[in-house]
Amino acid sequence: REPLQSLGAGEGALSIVSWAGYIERGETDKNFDWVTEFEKKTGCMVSVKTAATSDEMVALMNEGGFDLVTASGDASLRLVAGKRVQPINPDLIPSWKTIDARLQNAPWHTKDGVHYGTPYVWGANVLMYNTDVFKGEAPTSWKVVFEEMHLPDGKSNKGRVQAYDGPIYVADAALYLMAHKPELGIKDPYELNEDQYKAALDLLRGQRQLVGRYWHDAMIQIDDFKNEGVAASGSWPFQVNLMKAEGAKIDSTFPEEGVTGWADTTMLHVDSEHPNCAYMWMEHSLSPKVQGDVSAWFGTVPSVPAACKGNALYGDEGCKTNGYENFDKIKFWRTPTSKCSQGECVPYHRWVSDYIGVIGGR
Amino acid sequence: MRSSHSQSSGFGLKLAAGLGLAFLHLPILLIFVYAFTAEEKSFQWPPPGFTAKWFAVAWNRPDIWEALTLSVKVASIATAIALVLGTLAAAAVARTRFFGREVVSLLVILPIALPGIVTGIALRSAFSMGDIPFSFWTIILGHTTFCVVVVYNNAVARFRRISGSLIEASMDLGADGLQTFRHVILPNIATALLAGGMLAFALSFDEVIVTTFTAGQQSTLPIWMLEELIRPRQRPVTNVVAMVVVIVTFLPILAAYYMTRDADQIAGSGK
Amino acid sequence: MTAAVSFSKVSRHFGTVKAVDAVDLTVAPGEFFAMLGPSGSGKTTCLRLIAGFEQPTSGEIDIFGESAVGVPPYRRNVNTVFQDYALFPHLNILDNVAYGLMIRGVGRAERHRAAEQALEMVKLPGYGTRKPGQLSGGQRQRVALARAFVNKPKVLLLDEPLGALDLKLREQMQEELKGLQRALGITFVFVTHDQGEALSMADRVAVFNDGKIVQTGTPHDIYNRPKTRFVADFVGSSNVIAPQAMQALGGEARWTSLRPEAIRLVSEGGVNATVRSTSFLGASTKLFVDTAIAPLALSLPAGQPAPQEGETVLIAWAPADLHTMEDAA
Amino acid sequence: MTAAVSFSKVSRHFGTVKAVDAVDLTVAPGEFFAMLGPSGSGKTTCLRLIAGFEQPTSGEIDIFGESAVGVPPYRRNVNTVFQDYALFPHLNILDNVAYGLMIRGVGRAERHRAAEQALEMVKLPGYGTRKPGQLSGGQRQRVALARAFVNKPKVLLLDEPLGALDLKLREQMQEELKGLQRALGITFVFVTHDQGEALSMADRVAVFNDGKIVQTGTPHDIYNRPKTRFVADFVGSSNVIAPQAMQALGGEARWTSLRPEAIRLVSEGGVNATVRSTSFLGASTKLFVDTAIAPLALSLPAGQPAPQEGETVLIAWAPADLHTMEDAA
Amino acid sequence: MTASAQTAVLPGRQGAVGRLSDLFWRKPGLLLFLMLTPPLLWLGIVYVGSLLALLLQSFFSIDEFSGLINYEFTLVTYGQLLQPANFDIILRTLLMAAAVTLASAAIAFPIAYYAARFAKGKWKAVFYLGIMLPLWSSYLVKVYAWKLILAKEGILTWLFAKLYLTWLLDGLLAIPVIGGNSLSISYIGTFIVFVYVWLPFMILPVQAALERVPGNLVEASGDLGADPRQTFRYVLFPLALPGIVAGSIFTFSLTMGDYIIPQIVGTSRLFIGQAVYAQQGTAGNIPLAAAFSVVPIVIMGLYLALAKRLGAFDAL
Ligand SMILES: Nc1ncnc2c1ncn2[C@@H]1O[C@H](COP(=O)(O)OP(=O)(O)OP(=O)(O)O)[C@@H](O)[C@H]1O
Ligand SMILES: Nc1ncnc2c1ncn2[C@@H]1O[C@H](COP(=O)(O)OP(=O)(O)OP(=O)(O)O)[C@@H](O)[C@H]1O
Ligand SMILES: [Mg+2]
Ligand SMILES: [Mg+2]
Repeated sequence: REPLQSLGAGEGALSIVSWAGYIERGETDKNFDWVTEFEKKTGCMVSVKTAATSDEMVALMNEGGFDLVTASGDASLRLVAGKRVQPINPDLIPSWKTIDARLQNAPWHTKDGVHYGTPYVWGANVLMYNTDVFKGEAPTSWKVVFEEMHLPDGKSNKGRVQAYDGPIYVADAALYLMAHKPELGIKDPYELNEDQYKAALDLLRGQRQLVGRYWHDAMIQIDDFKNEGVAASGSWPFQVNLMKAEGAKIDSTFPEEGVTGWADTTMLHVDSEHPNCAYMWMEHSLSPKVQGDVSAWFGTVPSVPAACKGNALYGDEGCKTNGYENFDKIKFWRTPTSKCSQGECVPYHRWVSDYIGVIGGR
Repeated sequence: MRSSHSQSSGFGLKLAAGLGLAFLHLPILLIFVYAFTAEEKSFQWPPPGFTAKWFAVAWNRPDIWEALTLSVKVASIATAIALVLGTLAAAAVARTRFFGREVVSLLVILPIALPGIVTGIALRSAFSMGDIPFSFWTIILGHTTFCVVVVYNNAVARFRRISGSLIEASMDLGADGLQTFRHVILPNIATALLAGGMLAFALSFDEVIVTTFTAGQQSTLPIWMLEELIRPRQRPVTNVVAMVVVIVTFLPILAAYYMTRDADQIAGSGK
Repeated sequence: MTAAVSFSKVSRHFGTVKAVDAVDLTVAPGEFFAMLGPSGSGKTTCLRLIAGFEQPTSGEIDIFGESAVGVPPYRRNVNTVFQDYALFPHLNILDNVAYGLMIRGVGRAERHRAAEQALEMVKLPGYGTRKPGQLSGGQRQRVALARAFVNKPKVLLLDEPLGALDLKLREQMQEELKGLQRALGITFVFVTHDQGEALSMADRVAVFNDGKIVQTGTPHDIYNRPKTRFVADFVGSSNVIAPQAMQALGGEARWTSLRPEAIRLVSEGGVNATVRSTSFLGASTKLFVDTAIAPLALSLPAGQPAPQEGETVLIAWAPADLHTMEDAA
Repeated sequence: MTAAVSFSKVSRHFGTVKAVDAVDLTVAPGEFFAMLGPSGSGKTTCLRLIAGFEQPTSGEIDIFGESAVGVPPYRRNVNTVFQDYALFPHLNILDNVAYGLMIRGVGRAERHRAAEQALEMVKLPGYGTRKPGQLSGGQRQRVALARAFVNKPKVLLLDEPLGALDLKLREQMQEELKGLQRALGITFVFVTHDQGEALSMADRVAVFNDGKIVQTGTPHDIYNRPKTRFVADFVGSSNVIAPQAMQALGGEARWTSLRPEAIRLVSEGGVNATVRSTSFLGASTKLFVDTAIAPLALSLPAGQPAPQEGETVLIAWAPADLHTMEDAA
Repeated sequence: MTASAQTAVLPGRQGAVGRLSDLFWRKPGLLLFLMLTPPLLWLGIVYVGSLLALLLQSFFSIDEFSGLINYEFTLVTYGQLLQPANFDIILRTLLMAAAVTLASAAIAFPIAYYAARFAKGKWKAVFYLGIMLPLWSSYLVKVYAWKLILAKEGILTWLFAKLYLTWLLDGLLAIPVIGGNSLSISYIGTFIVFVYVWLPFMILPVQAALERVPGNLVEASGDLGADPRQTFRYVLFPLALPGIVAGSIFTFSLTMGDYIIPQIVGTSRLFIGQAVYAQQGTAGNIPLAAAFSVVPIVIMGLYLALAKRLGAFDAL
């Protein structure tokens, strides 16, 4: 399918599949609203369907009926391969030039030189911890969530750490092994051969003994930190910011092993019924104001460097705190495929079923 | 039943029944308490403070009203259709013997005997196979399917209790089939239909599982609550809504109880 | 004059069960006609055929000369008082009684007036606002009656309307029913399994057995001149004497019936009998005696001293009380 | 000899309703004792007091000399045959009958043997594997009986056990019951509202009214020497003649009863009477006549020709048949 | 009284309605057919049709990478059900459903028994409301309330601490497998919430069954020498059994299909409902979801056959 060659009038409506908190119209906090203005400007009325995992996004897009999706790297290429999204024409998006150079040709939205969407925002899966338990001292390693040990408050970490309830978390284990078991030769946590994969699963099985409940959804994780005595977990800056704002004794850190992360792309459905509105939104989404506001709300890093300066909500320190400079340390989510630089790797569907098994105690 | 000494209950039974009822209600009390909590996003015990502001907040949130309206509409229409279908099936099964009676009663029970998620994905995959877009009517379709059974059960029990000679008596007195239905059958099953209808309404009004699969992008009240609880903006608002629903439905439930109870006594004494 | 109800060779079979089997029957207008017979003999089915709830398998039913074939119950000018009354539980007494009139489109005020009158007739004035559940059995029965005759049907069918009442109430209702029938002049067809009731109330009685009518006649006929052993035994409790026994007694060698109250104790010249048991019934005492030929039951009027069990007595009867019957059982 | 059951000043009040009111009562061992009375007169409540389902509000109940106060039903050696049988629908007939034995821990084989025997006794051998729903009313009644007496209780309580049966079956069951009682020698306490049943079956009868016992005595006593107007009227249907009327007839100025069957038609020298109505009852014909002093009912034996309605007749009775009563109603 | 109609056969109602009534009277089969058509169309065609459509899907497979369905007949998907991880899910769910059903029956019985046999007048209404109101209050909000009750720093912990019973709670949580770090993160917690949420669905049919037991059967049993406990064991319980079975149809099937409770209160180990939900909703693997849902269909099929034998349908 050929990308759109010229922009027409808006179709009056636009529906977007997005992560929670990515598309706000001021309902939660009046200050965070980047939809109302767009609707006023273009006449495209926006409806949003939130999804909790990348897999859910893929399922929703397969089902159809949406125009845009804010897909992370572990979903984007699947969408391209499944022909659920269409190439876009950057010429119709004036702000394309302002995008961070590191992201313009990122592999998770570019295939054979063709772009399948505009970068939205990116961020890292940080290590969130309870400052009381850690006595103000940030943990330096992911070890606190992977191996049984005594935390600084003198008690075991057993039952007091969490891990993400999504198969992509296998990559976090691989990342940890990359640092602690160099003999496995892991180069990329998303490209694992059988041995490397088995080692990662073993690590995760050990972790199962420590984890009471895996976190699936951001708010339940917040509840768990508040009510269940959880001391440390991989998390999103979103939860960290929210809890800090409520005055909880919570902070986050980038451990020495590095972190995984996500870089999200606004992608256009192959059967989009409102392509003109969609292009208008992509343009809108790249404005420094929107980029800064989203980043402030969710704790992400904007894809447009201009947003790092002068956004009232994000502040001038926002980019730094959220890891603008750590771009190279972040292993962005990608869908593992069997064809990889090592030759043969374990594909994603095995990650899915094996991770269910690990959580189930297998 | 006569009351006398051998009929009085033991202390153990009283205790067990009392504890059971308490078990049913403690969480509801908690819902009420947390409708007034000063916390906003997630709850802690004990609540740090109390406020009544959530009522005003809930009142002013248009999304609640939208979800509520949709839920009421869905539940009303689903109940109405279920009333018609359930009554027809019950009348056919209770009043006549025909080949396949068993099949009908099994069919009616099936949607509630199979887990909701099965019903949900079955309908969803049928919609997608038939290229039926999600709409108000797809929700209704799902809800009616499992509402029929409660109406059916209530109606069938009542039909069995209406003495067959009532219908003959009516015909004997000159009423033809439709007049008999209008003047004798309908008034006699009315309270059973009311009870069944209320239960059906309640089921539909609180249904998440099937709805998730048949609603597409629309949110009924429970779907709204699910979104709200998973990604809270103001969590006490969900408690306010839940509490108001309980309070608002209290009187109709009580009324239905007294109405159906009287009817049962009369129908029972018809010999 | 055309018959109120006439059956000609009417049968109603349910599968292999011949509930009513080739019955011929004529009920005269204004008559009080009773159907008597054991359980399952087809009485109710006959009534239901007249009312139109059942259709005959074969045969022809006429009501006042008009064929009833294919006429639904709601178009027959015939009303039924059901055994279980079948009052509408959701309507009050007045509306129950006025139901038939309402269906015919009679206005509210008028039909309520008529219903009030009917209630007065059954001695329940002022009960109109109660619900059926608040009445006693006898009262309900009377309401059912009022509900039926307020429509002035040409035939009123009553299916064991007194079955559920206790003795005192029953006797009282029997008199009231009889009085009403006389007053209204409606044809009554009355089903009962109680011979006393049939005999004391009816102008004519039909005795049913096994889907067939065994005998039709006045109460006197039925009681005193039973046509078959079945009737003799069922209506009252006759001594049925076999042909051989009759011969031994010097009579005709035929099945013969002898009513217990026709046997007397005599001091001489009678038949020798030993008392097996006695049963005090108040107004009379029943004696079961063994004779050389056959065991017999006899009924002694009150006041006469009853012999003891085991005693030997002499018994006698008038030859006129011996009644010979058809051979069929 | 200790009484099987004795009540001394026993009352059972429900709120303001005095269901049983200061009743004194003695039932002798092995006796067939009937309780007779109109609906609501407290018969069932009395039985329930004996069985232990009710506790007396005041007074003392002894069963074979032992006080029954505070003894729960399951520890009384008394069994009940319920009016509606109360068979356990989930158990088959054999297990129903064996229930009491099972509760006492009798082994399976033994209790089934005993139950089989009991079923034979009530003429239902081989019915053990059926469920109660598959039996007719009369059969169920017999199962209820077997279930009760298989436990060899000292007292068997029967609450209108024949109420639901039709006449023929009822007469047959009456004989069987009486036979069983003689064979087993158990004390029977039998509730009925049918005077015929009470008179013909019982050794002694207690007549209830309004929670009180009005008269206790043998059937003959009760029938022929009613103590009060209520008894005279309830047991059979006596003519009750008021004191003034008696005086006018030249008798003693007291309430007097006169049985209908004691009145004869005479050709001369009797009292003038006009026939109001007649009712053919088979074994007799009932005549309602008006006299100058009071309306009277009389019963003519069968065979005697009955006068027509409106005819004037002469009636007479023997002075010995006039029975004076207490003033109380 | 009104003038009596003179004919023995009255004219019927005029017009289409009257003719229709006559037609129905003459042809009851037609009426029956018309009555049955709408419900049978709805349930027989729409619902059963959908189930069959679902069944059909379970014979397809999915392209693992793109998530698109491969419309070719295969049994591969059923093979996946037998993988240890998936088999665990099925077993876990069945055990939980069975436990929940038994516990619901145990808790429901005294309530239903008291409500059916002893509660009178006002108390009867209280019981009725007490059972119906929880049905009317939002399922989701109740479940979230339980999360707070069961949390490590939640109400139960607080209550046990106040009562100096913390040792009891700790002991409970120390039980292997069903215990855990806190009630809300353990099978015990999931179990409690399941029981709570489905309890009214057990009480109602049991109460109805008990109400149908004639009072004099209880007296008859006492009369024959059975003390109250024996009466319960030999008379009441067997007669209430169809009601319990009817209730268990609900509790069993509802537990088997729920995916919300175990996610909110539990150990992250999946149940069938979650697996179906995850496979179809988040993973888009409709064939596997369909295969998974065949499991409850088969189980409930067997269950219903058994229930029917016990006469539970009439007790629903
Ligand atoms: N709808 C029916 N289907 C099958 N058999 C029937 C039906 N109605 C009646 N019967 C059978 O027909 C026979 C006659 O029944 P009917 O009710 O007329 O008897 P009955 O004389 O009224 O008896 P009862 O005194 O017991 O009321 C019985 O054997 C009965 O079982
Ligand atoms: N549990 C009760 N509560 C209140 N009143 C009762 C109760 N049981 C019986 N009564 C009343 O006590 C009186 C006597 O009742 P009982 O059942 O003993 O009469 P009965 O002689 O057996 O009458 P029937 O012949 O109608 O069975 C009646 O007025 C009845 O209404
Ligand atoms: Mg009959
Ligand atoms: Mg009684």
